[in-house]
Amino acid sequence: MAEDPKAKEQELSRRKFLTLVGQCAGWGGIVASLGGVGVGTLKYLIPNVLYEPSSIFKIGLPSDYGVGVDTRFMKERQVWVVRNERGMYVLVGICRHLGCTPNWFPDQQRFRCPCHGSIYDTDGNVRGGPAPRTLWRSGVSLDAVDGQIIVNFNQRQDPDPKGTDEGLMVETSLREVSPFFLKV
Amino acid sequence: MEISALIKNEAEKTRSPEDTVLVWPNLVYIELISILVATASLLFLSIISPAPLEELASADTTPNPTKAPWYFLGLQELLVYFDPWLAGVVLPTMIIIGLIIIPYVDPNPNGKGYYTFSERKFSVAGFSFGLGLWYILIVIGVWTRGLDWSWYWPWSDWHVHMSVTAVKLVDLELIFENMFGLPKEPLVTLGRYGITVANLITWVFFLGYYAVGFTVPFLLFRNFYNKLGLIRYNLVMFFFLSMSGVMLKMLLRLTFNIKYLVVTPWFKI
Amino acid sequence: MKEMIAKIVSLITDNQVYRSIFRHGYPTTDANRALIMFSSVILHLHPVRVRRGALKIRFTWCLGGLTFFFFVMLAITGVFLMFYYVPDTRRAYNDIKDLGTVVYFGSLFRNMHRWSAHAMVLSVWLHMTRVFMTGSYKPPREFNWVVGVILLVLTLVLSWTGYLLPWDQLALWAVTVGSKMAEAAPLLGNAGPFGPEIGMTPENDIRFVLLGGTVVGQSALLRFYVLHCLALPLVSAVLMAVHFWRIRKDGFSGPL
Amino acid sequence: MDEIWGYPHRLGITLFLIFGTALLTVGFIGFTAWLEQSFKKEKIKK
Repeated sequence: MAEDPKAKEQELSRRKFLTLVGQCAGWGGIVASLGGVGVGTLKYLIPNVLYEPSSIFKIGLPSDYGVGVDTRFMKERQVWVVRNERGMYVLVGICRHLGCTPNWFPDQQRFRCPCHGSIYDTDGNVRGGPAPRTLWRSGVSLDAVDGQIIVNFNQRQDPDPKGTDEGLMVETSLREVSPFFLKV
Repeated sequence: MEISALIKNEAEKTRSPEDTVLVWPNLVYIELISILVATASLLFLSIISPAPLEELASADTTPNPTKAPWYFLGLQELLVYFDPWLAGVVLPTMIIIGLIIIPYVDPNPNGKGYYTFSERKFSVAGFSFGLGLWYILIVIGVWTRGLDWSWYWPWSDWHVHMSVTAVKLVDLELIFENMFGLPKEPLVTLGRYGITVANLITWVFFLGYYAVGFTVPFLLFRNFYNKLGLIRYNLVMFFFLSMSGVMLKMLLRLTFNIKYLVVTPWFKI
Repeated sequence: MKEMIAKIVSLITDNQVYRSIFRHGYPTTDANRALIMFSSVILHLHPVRVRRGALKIRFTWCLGGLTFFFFVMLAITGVFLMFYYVPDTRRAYNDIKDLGTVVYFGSLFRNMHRWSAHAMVLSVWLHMTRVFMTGSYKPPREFNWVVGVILLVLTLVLSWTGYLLPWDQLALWAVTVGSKMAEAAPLLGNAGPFGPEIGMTPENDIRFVLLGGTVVGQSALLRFYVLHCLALPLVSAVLMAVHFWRIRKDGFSGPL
Repeated sequence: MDEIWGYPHRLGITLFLIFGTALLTVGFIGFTAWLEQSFKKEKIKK
């Protein structure tokens, strides 16, 4: 009995198709499970609970601070509290270059970083060195009950600075806005 | 690699007994002696120069200066001239990728298995330049950087802060603006990015460096291009120009006080 | 006298136990010198014969072998150090101090570990330079060069992770600076180009994954400890096996 | 920038960088060339 060549061809193409489907399913399964393992590993490496000091903390009453840079919370919380004629703000003591801790030089009225020599003024503007952006300012608010200043360390103001002849600057009016500035 | 090549290689390796010697004792003894010398040197160094241990770690004071281990000081020195995303991430990645692709972009069949400069001048010179730059940056980082990461000569007093003369670092954009009196108002604004005329000119300069760098060897050294082919040529030129660009940017900073060549709100080069 | 020595030797060698360990005589004849290469797992990294040129010290400077030797040295001294070291921010610093003051030979092992690490970094670089200058990466050895570059990077990372463990000022700030670079990675870091635009913050970016927190603290110390003592050496060892196996298959690229 | 991120020895740094790099580069090339020659001589001697 002679086979119908057309049927044979159909049979062949069906087999080809099924093989293809099988291969796609197989390889797809392998890729999908590898992807799943990858995502799972990444998720595993990101901790859900941090055993670190709280990033929201109180630093006392506004009346505790006079005009100028106050370093009393530097050791414990890595922040400088600054008061000018208009109000108060909190500078984060982390150099924007590579995260070293700058030192405050009251005689020069400058923060200077020991790692690569970045220099900041009391507004946080970059007056020299390789720092690419201005110092962060933390979010601040007043506690409704006891009137203390609450600092939110990880809420950070980071405006785009402009290169000028003086250094990398941000207009003061742009920085002195809520919630990064207290008019007290 | 194909099997035939493997076999050919195997045959080549055991070509004739006269050219070869037994590994035991010839090679094994060389290895033994070099291991003994290395162990002795390590012991000697360990005794005369113990590992340092500074004060307990504390986040509120940064030692001045803070130095990475010596083999990273080249990168740390680059951080003076480039932003962290470039010096700390992009440039190291490019160095690694550049090293990895070397065997694939070097079609020169000469100089396999013997020292030669005369038969592969460009590759040896290019590699030497990269190494030279890498090592000189390490030398600078280890021996000339002191307090505040300032430059100290061996004969300077390393205990006093450098009194530093006033130097202004400016962006290339500003230099153009002031030199030609270009308008400070942006032509076009893309989100946070206000593109001024001066800004456009800096882009032309930056991209022009690569454009000229790619074109000139193509026009003048066609033979070089033909040997490499389109893809290899572009890869080689890209990495070579970037390597030279690092040097150039450092020199521009030193001679003209240029802080950034190109400025955008998201990244600066 | 001579007879007595021969008798003692045969007493040691002519038994089932000795022959089960060493399957051939002492390598004083060519046949035994070949056999020792086949039957020893360490020696069989080598072929039985090499070309004369491969022995020239001026050609290889023994650098690849020395790098491997330093790695072995680091593994041995590292294991010794681990007996006394606890990766806890409250203990680590004192443990290192103890190693230097109250443990017999503690400071020697620590110093050896440190110098071997420096030596390994240096010899890896020089080995790479040598391989480039002799063109030994050319076909068919291209991929082995790639493996070598990865091993070079692993060596540097191993060294960097080890830097944190003493938990002194040097350690903390070298790693703070290093991890800030991770933060500046384009797209993946919260301070890098386009990082904030796609939602990177200090609490979900690549630095956070690396350190297991927002600051270099306890979880970072533990992570670096595990990477330094376990994960990275394992990966390196596997890649070294590939590296050596390939050299063995492709042969030395030596002259002559 | 009234102060200080300056380069008190700017010319010195620039020259150090240029000549240091050049010296090392020439050194690496020279060493390779020297090794090339020394191996060539050996071949002839044999």
